[in-house]
Amino acid sequence: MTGKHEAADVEQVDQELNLDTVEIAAKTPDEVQPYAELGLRDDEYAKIREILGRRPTGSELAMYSIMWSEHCSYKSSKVHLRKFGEKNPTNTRMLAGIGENAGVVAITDELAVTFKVESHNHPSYIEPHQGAATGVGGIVRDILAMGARPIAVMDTLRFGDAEHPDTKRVLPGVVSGISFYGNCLGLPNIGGEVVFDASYQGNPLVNALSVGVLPASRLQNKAASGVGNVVVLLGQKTGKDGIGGVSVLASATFEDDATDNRPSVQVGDPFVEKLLIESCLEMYDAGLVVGIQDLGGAGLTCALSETAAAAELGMYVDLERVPLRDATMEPHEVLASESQERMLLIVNPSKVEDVLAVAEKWGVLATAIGTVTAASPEGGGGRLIINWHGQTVVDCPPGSLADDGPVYHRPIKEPNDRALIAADRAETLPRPSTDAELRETVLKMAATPNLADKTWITEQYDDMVGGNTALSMPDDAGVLRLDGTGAVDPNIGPLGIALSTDGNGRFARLDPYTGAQLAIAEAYRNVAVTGATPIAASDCLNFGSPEDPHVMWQFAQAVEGLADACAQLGVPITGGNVSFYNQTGMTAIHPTPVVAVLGVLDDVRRRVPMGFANDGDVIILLGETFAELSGSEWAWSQHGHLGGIPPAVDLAGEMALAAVMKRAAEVEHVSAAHDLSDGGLAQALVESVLKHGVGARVKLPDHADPFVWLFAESTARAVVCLPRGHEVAFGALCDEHGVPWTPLGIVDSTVGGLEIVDHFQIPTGELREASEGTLPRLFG
Amino acid sequence: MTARIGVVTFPGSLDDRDAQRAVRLAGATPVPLWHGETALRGVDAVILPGGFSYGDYLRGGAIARFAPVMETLIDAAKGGLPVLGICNGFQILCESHLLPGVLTRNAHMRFRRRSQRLRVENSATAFTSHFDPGQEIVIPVKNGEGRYVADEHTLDELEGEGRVVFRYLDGNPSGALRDIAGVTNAAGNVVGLMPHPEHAVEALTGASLDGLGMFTSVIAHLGQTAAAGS
Amino acid sequence: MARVLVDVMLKPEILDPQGEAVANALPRLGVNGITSVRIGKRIELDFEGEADLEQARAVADALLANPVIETFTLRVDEGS
Amino acid sequence: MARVLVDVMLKPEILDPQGEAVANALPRLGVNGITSVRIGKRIELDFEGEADLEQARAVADALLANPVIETFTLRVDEGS
Ligand SMILES: Nc1ncnc2c1ncn2[C@@H]1O[C@H](COP(=O)(O)OP(=O)(O)O)[C@@H](O)[C@H]1O
Ligand SMILES: [Mg+2]
Repeated sequence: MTGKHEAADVEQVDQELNLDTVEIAAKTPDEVQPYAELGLRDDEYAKIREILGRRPTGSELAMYSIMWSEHCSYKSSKVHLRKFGEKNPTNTRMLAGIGENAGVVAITDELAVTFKVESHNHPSYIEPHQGAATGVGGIVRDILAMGARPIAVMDTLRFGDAEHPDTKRVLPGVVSGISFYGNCLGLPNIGGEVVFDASYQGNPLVNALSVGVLPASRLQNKAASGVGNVVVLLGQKTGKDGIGGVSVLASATFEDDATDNRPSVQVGDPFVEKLLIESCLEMYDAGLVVGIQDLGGAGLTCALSETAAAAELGMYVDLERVPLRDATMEPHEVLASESQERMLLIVNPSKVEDVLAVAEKWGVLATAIGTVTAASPEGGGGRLIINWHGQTVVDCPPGSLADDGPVYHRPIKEPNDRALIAADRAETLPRPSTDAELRETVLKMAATPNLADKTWITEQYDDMVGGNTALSMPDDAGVLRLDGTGAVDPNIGPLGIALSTDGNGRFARLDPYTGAQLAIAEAYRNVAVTGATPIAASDCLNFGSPEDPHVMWQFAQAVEGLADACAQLGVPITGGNVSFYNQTGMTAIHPTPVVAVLGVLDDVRRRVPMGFANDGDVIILLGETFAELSGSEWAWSQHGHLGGIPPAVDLAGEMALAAVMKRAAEVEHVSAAHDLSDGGLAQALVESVLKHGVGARVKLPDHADPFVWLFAESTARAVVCLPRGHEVAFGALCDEHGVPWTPLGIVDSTVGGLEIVDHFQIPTGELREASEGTLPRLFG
Repeated sequence: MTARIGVVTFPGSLDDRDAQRAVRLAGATPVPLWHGETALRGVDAVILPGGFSYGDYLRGGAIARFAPVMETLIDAAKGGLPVLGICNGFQILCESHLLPGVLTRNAHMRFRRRSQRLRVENSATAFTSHFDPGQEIVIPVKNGEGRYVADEHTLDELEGEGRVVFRYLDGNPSGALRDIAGVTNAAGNVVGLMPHPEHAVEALTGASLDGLGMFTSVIAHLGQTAAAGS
Repeated sequence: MARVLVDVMLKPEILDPQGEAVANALPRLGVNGITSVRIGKRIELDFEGEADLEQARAVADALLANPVIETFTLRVDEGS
Repeated sequence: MARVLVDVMLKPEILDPQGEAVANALPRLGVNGITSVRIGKRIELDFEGEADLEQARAVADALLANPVIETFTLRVDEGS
């Protein structure tokens, strides 16, 4: 130990020599600072000087550069995201909305649910396993910060071409990272998406969702309120993780040695996160915390400034008290570090001892690092003062970091090839004409990486830990029982929630407004077919560079489309995430708005699963089929074609379908249901047969064009199974809600596969081989 | 008096509440036990649940073995207390030498979850008396280090003494030697298995109800020993 | 400060899937001269003062290696 | 036959959860003198004929170590 101490002392002397303090900053106004390298523009740097009335210290410069970055300040997206607030339907369920760590919706008077999607795209490309793992860890802490026990995760993934060698590096790493972190945390993974498209080759998307449940009375707040309250850092020691751009500061201050090669990769430890969850929950229940904030992007910088700003008070921090993994760290590094598994707590002084005791019980580090201080008498909140071994390195208004970042009105330009793209319709492509060709197409489509069975991925996820998973992969939505509800009256089952995430970059590429609406429509439909009532949404908007006016146009359109759809569906956006700069060189990814929809089930026992199971069940198609093939999986996988106009959005139709499904589930008219989306009816039938290996005999209506009926991707449709004898009542229900319905056939195990009467038959084995062979062949 | 069945929570235990729920559904009283305490609170049997105790970074169960609760538990198990180790619990039992062998990384190196058919090879242990000999059951398996390994001599001995309790059917999910899914000690009071019976106890959440038999078996076993003792 | 290095390797008869996976990938890298790859653990134990080999051995024996499948060797790291 | 040994360790600034977990467990084994534990990989590459260090380095670079978070060293095993 002595050796270590000596080393640290030497370091410290070094650091003091180089330490840039407020005092020094005031005396050296002309010091040249690397603000441009840190991503700040001239006017932004000037504004910082104006706020401070002097040049910033190195630590302050680091903090402003991070907090005013696109990622933290939403400077390019802010003006657009306001639409969500403006257009969100009024909703009495919403207990916390956009701007909080995650949105919270009331399920009953006592119980609430919180959920959010977030991206971890860039880290997952650099280091797939750790990048994806820490993506899960980060979103789970957001949920925890709201006072909730996290109860599940989901993952929405986009990779480059399935055959590309780099996809073989990225996909297995991403999947193992999600699997590792979520499984070790004890959170069931209840669904997600995997899509392959060359547009994501150099920039895969890893969007993670977490959902949690809390007694409404336990809702937590991030405000550092109460002058004199103690600021406690809980969790992992702080290391040089993810410091990234801020290392510029070090190299500007020091010689350029030893400081390069700084990892921008964070390494996650789900075991510590599990302990963090348990200790936070114990503290909430004992009423020990006044405020709490997770440490994610921008680490302490973000947590300190946001908690202080939210309370409009000040904060004083002795930064050297932060437990470090690396004694040589400088204050700006401590402030910028993105070390994982940390939370910031605001604690009444009388409760500090109890907080430390709970942390000790779970074996988590807890350290008091500061106090909440009063607001300035002249108003405008307090000061954030950070000391390092007795010297002040930061003295600024916390609101200037957290709230008053730059706001850009980026130029927007509608691409001028829109008419051309719209005219390049897939509806005119050559189609399979014979029955043999139709049969072949069904098989070829079932085997495409996008439609193929995803078990190679999903079997790496624990979907059952916690014992409340009522539906998961490959069902349309994940469904969870809310533990401890509904036990009193045996006629009233426990409550349930349903969640689905969806997005279609091809549709959004063709038309971002419509594409965003189609994303929420699909997620809504996936939730609805389980019998749940959709009540809220969260979104993750993945786009290219906001500096590209065409991308900005896509973004603005997508937000507008999503906000309009939410208003019509009566489902508010409760929170989300924007990820820009998803591109390789000058080429942006397909605009990819991903939407998660949350639904509730009054009795989770009535949830409707996917798949043919019972011989003799009648199969019915809900909704209308049009010759809509542009942007479809058929056009893309069979012709490499992307053009035309995506399928029409029919939100009224989606709502009617949801109403039918909810009622039918309640009275047990339906035994199974599956929404129609990518690959159309053909794919839905294939998946329904493969679920239990029970076959079906399907007869398309006489007037139907079999190709269009099998492969069009018209919206607001689902296939449902009815136990025999329920047809009349169910038909009446559909008529009542104006949902078109078409009897298609029956579930019949003697068929031994899928029979499209008068056209073709495919044995289960052949379907299975097509669907289940693809991913193992590609990834081992 | 209903049976009191302890469920140990280690830091990193994950399926502990699930095991408690299964105990309750089977008709006994679950008693939470804490890794840091040596007291077994007078329980009649103990379950070591699934999860990743202490993160399981070195080898599954290697660190948990040194938890204070294990000191008393190892002695109690040697004295005849029924102990069931599920998944991580099985790993802990092997690392504690209450059961022979060890669980290594799956041969395909991935975490794998699926519904698994098993054959009950020994229905005479404290946890399997409610099954018929040779009965086939379906319960889920989910692990990354579930490949049972022991030397040939030990394996032969286990087979010879009928101490292989569960065997995988329809494909071995991990590459476990001789398709072994679970084993018991010579006395039949300590049983470990990789699959998760506590996740096959409710129609809402499980693919079957086959797991319940393990919990009702031990309750019956405790009833018998109590009757014999009085 | 002194450092003890503990190398933990799987016994030769125990399947090493990780090593096999690497070995199988070698031809794709154009490497053909390697006949076998075995992957074990290298553990660095840093002691406060003098290296205590006996203590290190006890730790390796009880915790770091499982004798059913692994063997270990240890040595003081002269470099440190 | 010749053997090349490759040691792959996490870069010092990278969190090593495995090592931390072991270090935290040591007091329960009655061991108190160890201040830090780091766990990496030890890999044995067996060559048909002569050891080819250049080839071993290429393999380590491509397959054995993840350059984003790990470093490696290699040497010919004199013992073999
Ligand atoms: N990355 C993933 N993680 C978890 N579940 C996934 C993932 N990808 C797909 N799934 C699951 O596989 C099933 C099929 O996915 P998909 O065909 O995309 O569903 P849909 O088209 O109905 O949205 C769904 O249950 C989905 O939740
Ligand atoms: Mg679906």
